[in-house]
Amino acid sequence: MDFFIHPYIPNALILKEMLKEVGIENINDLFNDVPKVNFDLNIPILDEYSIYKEVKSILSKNKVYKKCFMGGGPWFHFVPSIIKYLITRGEFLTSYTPYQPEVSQGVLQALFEFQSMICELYNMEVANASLYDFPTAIGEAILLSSRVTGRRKVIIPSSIPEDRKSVIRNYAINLEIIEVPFLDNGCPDLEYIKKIINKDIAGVYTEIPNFFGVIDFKIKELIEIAHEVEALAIIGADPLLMGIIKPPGDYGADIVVGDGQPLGIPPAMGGNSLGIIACKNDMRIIRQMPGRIVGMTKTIRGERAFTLVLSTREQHIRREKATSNICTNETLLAIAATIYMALLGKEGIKRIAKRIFHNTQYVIKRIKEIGLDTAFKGLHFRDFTIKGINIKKLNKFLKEKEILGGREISENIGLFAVTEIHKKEDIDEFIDLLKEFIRRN
Amino acid sequence: MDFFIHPYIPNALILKEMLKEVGIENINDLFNDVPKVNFDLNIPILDEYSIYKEVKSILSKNKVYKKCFMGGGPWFHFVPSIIKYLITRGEFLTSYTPYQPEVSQGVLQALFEFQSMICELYNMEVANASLYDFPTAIGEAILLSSRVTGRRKVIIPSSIPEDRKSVIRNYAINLEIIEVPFLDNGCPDLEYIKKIINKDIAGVYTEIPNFFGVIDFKIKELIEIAHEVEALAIIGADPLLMGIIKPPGDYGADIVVGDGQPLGIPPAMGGNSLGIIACKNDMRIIRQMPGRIVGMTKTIRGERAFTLVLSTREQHIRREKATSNICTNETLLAIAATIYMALLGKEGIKRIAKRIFHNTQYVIKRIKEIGLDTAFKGLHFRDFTIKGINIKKLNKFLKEKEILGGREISENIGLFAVTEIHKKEDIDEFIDLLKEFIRRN
Amino acid sequence: MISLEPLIFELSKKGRIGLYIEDCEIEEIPKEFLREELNLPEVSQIEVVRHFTRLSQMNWGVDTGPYPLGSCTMKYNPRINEELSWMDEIQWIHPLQDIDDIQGILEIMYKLEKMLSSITGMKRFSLQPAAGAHGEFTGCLIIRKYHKDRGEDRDEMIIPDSAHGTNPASAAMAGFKVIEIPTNEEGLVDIEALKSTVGKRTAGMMLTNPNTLGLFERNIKEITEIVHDAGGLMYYDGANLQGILGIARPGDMGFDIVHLNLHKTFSTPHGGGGPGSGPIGVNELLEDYLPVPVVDFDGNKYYLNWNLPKTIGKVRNWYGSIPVLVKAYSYLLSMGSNGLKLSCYASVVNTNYFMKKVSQIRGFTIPFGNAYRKHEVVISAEKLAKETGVTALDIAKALIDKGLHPPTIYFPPIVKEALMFEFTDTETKENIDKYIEALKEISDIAYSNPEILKKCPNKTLIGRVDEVYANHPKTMCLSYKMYLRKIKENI
Amino acid sequence: MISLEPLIFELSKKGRIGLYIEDCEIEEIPKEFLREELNLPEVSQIEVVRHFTRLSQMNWGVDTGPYPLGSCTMKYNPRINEELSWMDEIQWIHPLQDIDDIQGILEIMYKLEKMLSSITGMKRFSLQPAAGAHGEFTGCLIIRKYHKDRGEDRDEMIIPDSAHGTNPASAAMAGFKVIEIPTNEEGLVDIEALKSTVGKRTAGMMLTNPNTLGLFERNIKEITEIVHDAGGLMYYDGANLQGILGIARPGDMGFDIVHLNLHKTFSTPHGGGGPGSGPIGVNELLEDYLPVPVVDFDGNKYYLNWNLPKTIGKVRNWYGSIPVLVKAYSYLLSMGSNGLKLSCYASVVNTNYFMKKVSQIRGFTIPFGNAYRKHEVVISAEKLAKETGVTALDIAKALIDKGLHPPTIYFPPIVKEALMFEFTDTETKENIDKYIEALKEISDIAYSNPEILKKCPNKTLIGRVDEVYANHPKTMCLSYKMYLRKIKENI
Ligand SMILES: Cc1ncc(COP(=O)(O)O)c(C=O)c1O
Ligand SMILES: Cc1ncc(COP(=O)(O)O)c(C=O)c1O
Repeated sequence: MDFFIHPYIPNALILKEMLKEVGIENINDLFNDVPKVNFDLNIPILDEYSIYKEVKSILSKNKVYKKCFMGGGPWFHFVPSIIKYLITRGEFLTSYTPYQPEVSQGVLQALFEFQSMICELYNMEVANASLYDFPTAIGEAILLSSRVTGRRKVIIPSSIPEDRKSVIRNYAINLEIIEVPFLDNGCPDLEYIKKIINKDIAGVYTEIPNFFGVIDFKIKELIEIAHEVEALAIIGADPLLMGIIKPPGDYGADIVVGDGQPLGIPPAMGGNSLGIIACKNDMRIIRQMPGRIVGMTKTIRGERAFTLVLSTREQHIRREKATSNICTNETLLAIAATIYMALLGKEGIKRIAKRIFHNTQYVIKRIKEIGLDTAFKGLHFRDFTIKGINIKKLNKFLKEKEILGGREISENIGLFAVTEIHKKEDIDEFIDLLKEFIRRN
Repeated sequence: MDFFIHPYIPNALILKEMLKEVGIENINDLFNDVPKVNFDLNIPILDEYSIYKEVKSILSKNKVYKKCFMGGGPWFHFVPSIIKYLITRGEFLTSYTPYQPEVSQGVLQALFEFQSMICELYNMEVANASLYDFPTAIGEAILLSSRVTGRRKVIIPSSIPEDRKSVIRNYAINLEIIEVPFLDNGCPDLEYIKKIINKDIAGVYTEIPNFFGVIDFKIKELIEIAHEVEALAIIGADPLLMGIIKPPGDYGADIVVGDGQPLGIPPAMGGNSLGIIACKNDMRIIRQMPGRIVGMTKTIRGERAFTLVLSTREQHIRREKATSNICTNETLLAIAATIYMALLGKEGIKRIAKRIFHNTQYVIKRIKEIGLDTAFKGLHFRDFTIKGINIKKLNKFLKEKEILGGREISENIGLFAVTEIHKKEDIDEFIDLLKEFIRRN
Repeated sequence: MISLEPLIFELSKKGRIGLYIEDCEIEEIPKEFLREELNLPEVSQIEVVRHFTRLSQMNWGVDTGPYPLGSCTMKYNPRINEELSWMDEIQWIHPLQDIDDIQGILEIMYKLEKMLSSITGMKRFSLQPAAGAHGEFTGCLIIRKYHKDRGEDRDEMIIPDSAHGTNPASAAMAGFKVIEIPTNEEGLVDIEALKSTVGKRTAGMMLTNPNTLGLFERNIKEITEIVHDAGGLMYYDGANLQGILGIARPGDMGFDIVHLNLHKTFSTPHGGGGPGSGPIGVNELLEDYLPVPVVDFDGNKYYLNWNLPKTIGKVRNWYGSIPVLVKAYSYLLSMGSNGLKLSCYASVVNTNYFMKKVSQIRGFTIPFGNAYRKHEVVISAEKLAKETGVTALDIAKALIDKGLHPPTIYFPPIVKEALMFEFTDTETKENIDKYIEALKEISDIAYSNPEILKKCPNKTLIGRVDEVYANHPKTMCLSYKMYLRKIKENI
Repeated sequence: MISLEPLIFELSKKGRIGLYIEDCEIEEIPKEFLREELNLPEVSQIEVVRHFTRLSQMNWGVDTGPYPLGSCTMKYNPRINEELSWMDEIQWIHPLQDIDDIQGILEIMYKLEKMLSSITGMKRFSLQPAAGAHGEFTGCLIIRKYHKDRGEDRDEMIIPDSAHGTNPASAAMAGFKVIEIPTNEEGLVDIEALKSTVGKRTAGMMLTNPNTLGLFERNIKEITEIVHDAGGLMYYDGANLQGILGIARPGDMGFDIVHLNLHKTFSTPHGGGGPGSGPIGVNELLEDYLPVPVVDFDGNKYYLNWNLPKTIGKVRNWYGSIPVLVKAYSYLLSMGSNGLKLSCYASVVNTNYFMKKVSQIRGFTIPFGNAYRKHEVVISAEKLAKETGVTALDIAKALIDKGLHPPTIYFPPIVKEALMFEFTDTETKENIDKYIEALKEISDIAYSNPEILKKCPNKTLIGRVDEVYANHPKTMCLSYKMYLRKIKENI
């Protein structure tokens, strides 16, 4: 093969010259130990403009909805413009995991701030630098509870969707998972838990809001039930909900997990994910935490500095005994979330949460006005169900109006959501369309 | 008025506190000297998401053509993705004119490189850091020739479009402009110039390629004619054409001006402009150059450094006697052009120019094949005319096919262009459409 | 010489390229015209990225810290505005597209014009000029044509001695004789001098208000009357609009022409020196003189109106710095009427807070009295210079060593050892306090150990630049070509 | 402690915000559940921008200089790929949109899968895993289910002692017992040891080839036969694919499962530690075990196929790191078949050029002989450490002082004082030469003046980090909350 000039390969035309210094004439000598098999990759080479045109033209077959009422996540929250600009600065974007702290303070400090903000949101004292996504974070939390307690059974709500359960089952492949039935508000039946719980249980997991959008105000009781048998209480808590309700840390939760996508991260077909995990200040738990953790320290010159800590938990040191296999995580999206939380701050997170909550109450009120209802009782946040209409048909109808409808929970129950980006007019339009749909059907 | 929390105004809620330190209670005391008139600005305040939606929805009324054959500039050249990323880095984007060299080496060095690359392209020794756009650069060059020679008449080609002439007339408001008729290739009639030229002439201006896309191979003769009466020869030269033909500097041009837009800058409805001006190494001319110029120097510690030089020419020092009034110029777009030229380099500029030239020859060949012709004779680069069909109608027809047609020069002559982004198929499609149009009309 | 980052030319290696472009053969060009040599750098894409990333890091911007350049209104530049301006629907539009194809941008131009009119109290705007100075030039051309059309031969432009250099330069380019009038001891236009200056030859007067001292010309009504009575027109240099934004309007003060700097008052980024945008607004009198085209609305569609009977023609190609206009429009929506007023308040409070504190520092004085400033203030270090030898330039460089970008220095020319501070509305009190603290420390050092300030900056990547070397004909080096030649010639 | 850039918490001031959001009232939440305290920083937008701009400047990236981390394939990350991945048609798509609404991204996923298949010689890929380790875990789950479905009880996973830590960790998470086998003196899998290890309990073997020493396992065919004959499956850790990219394929070598790191071999940026993407490919045997859904094409439309009878289910939400996939697809188009091969050649030449030069420097040795390496090479500084006391860590920090990012150190664990260099195809010879020069100088200093290397780095913004302080339970500080508490408690 000829070496040809290529913009990404600076040495392309001097490889021969370099080979000479190695003492080789023919480049194939470097591959003498590799078995020869003929194959043709059959990949064309395009110039940048052609790539741009090609990919753009393929992607133009994707439809970007102007309005979205899809529930269950990922959600269409507003993403401030500054986030993309900052996280795509080359110094962040093109860096590796910060193994050399002296030249990686930027990522390290940002991650420390991420951990710190997550801790503030949930009122916990420790958080890691991210996990892959929400379901894997639940999986890791369950494994963590098992390692801490030395037990092999966990309780989870049966209400969470099958997708999420499938991931959890894979992570907890060596554990036994017990599903708790739910009440008419979609929240786990505490009486049931009380009945089955015992000292074999490593952890009890639940979510606020639950999958149907209902805020579970019994978190405190659940945590107490878990603690009675010295099981760990694991709470999956929406980060934005934390702007209006008391955080799990206030009630003594041991581990909190979360979906970081609402924190300034576009949905990207579910492909931008950010798993959050936090725990209380308990060395038994901290030592078993999965993933990277950044700590504040000092240099030998006395400056404040940040570095990866507790790496003896991790795969590169502990190998098969590591607390997790995770290596590459979701750092850049964690930085995005950090910037988002910095932009909003105390007041902004509260305002966003209030706006979402307000919109949710409004849409539910309107739904009831037109004779429909949610499938579950209770106060909702962002997500809500509508029952009693054919969801597939409704979605089709909405699609004609350029609106992305809800997630089918069953034939006649759909999961919807409103966020801070919905204006009153948007909700009113949605209700009007619902009315029209009912009239027609 | 109440002070309210606003993301761009950090002190909004502590203004009162600061006022106290000034010794004032009521903020209006600071405006006692300002006559009070009541008015209502009537501008709404929107959150970022609403701004985004609003502006996007307005802009969606603009049509982005997939294919463009419009001639006369601005042109649709390919803009490498990296350019936008680099020039929108905050350190470049949000900086002011580099008055403090110690903290502005980035912009200064980039501009020095811009000047240097422009000099290489044209084979000149001095270039400034940019002017507003091509017509104003011609205007400034003409004024410059008058200052250097002390004369008040200039010769320009009558072929350049009225728009451009209007700007030139405004810049040369105190000079007399003589227009030279053109030959069948659209280039100025040198015999005519010879007849009228005399020692009252400050400068002779011409362009390669000319407005109709024809490469003028008589530049050398024109320069000689100008020099015979000690007038300055001013050449408007397309920067990309310089990849294939000898530059004006090789023939002794005194001043070169150019349109920098083809150097990696999107057209933006004509709103991204970059005026280029360069001159030979002649202190008489250099001292009269308009605009900012960056020079290489050293620091008192001996490091290499860059700084604005020759500022005694400029308005902030020389005031009404300045060589120009220009202050803010087009620095960021000059940096874009610098990055573009760096990416392409010697080989790339040649390849791009060859590709454009090749496409131009191909499209003209095909045009002739289908029985049409250019309105002007000669070798074309990028721009070319088509004569003998109704351009308005043709454009309408092309528009239906999502193609942006040509510029109307007269009812039956249009100015078109092809660049490196046109593939053979695009040109063939264009020709097929021309054929279809002719058949139908 | 030590080099922090080599010139991109110095990174060049034969056989490298930064973009993939397929080669092709051409034959038609006669050999004697064919280009051979072309000394552009040959580098890979990664080298281009690293080079310019590095250069950017060697540069100060609003994004990196406070930037209190007086007369420049260096506000924060919100990214949302930038993002919108980079949309394909802006960047990949051709000016000659059908009116139907560009309704979006025309709508923005139209609405922006309306907003600028309401902010300034002017009748109509042209968005064409490329920057403030270009707006001035355009304004001067209008003044010239206006008088000419009326058969009057007026060739004098009156400009205060405190004016920005572009004012006289623009007037001169438009063919006017510049008549400078002095500033009185209050820092304002000397009315008596003005009265004795105006006359039959007076074409107009160019004024910025608040003026370059940050002082509002409180006699503005009288000034405009004097000039108008003499048959002249009043030109408003809008670079200082920040000081009265949302509070008062040049139109109401009697100005006939106004230019605005969108890259100052309206927060569009300055880009290291441009692109800017200098829209120019006029009252009824001059409406028909504006450059063509302007954007109009026929009740149904927006269109480009070329039909201004008295137009001066064009001052640049096409229609204006389009992306800059989009940014300004987006900015205005993010502020709203109340936000703009708040912005004015914040910048004025910041200035007066700073002035109050600085006036207490030894060696610094506030020339022209302690009247409240608007958006900016000029400090004089004349006393310090006299007593310690430490100049405004030294102070600037010492500030750099404290991690602070210096103010504008030696402007306006009527103030000796001028330090012109403008913090804008987007600066934090904490940063303003840092300047106060820094100036105190510099003053202390000046009075105890002045020599060390002469060598500043020391903490920057490079030391103080040798301006004499830079400008001396023998050592002056304006391009890489010149550099190579000078090396060859052993200079 | 001195702080280079305060924590964003420390910049907070009551009454500031970074985004404009209108407030509203809510009432429904019972008071006892209502949130009061929330200690998030209150800062303006400009402060957020400056803070993170500053932090970014305190960070090394491929964009700022060479980054020769072995095992990481830190290539240049072209911006065109990034730009495409940020299009609205990618970022603002919901996973539950109709199939008709997402034909674009499904087409890219489908075509990318085809390319990855042709590059690796595997039958099918799942694009779901979030990173390399996640791919390994997925692969292990498949191996586990495969054996289980066949009614076999196999719980041992064989892994060389030179393997990356994620290999044993992933196997363990999937419930396997890890059996480590030694590396022979050639740096390759010890075949005899392997033979005596395999058996009825063998579920499979995880291998990377070229291995972590950069050496190609030339007995790969024999190895796969041994494992297959014992009833086990072969897992290929694709982190090192760069070394044979376009030259040889794991599928052809007999591997049953492969994961790739798109954020390594396929140039998608690493983002300071992710997001990555670890697609996993399998041969015919295991096709039906892949996570669901996979993307299929019915001749007319692309669709999500959930119907894999033996699927292990899901390993994460939704379908994969979508934007990363777009970047990899775009990258592949920019390289083409020949470009990929050229990329392999360049990285291998770079490595061997470097190895040759380094082998001549005192104190450094190339463990496991001088056989040509592929894309990376592990240098041992054991001799230097013994003779001078200067360790791999010291060398790393000394390199930083020369403006060079260190290689991976102390990996693989089988090499003492390991320095693992991988320059990748996108690095310039000039930069490789800088490393050679730097290592020479460091060696010289080590033998003359070793103590000064113990204090490196000195030219960085901060000095050498105190790792003991960082990890000691008393001083460990993992969040701002913990920091405040420790301050209060006077720790
Ligand atoms: C008072 C004043 N007028 C005019 C100008 C010129 O504006 P521009 O730089 O946009 O040409 C400036 C810019 O510094 C200025 O401060
Ligand atoms: C050989 C090897 N295998 C696996 C991995 C894990 O990949 P990831 O970080 O994407 O999870 C790595 C990453 O460093 C590696 O080098």
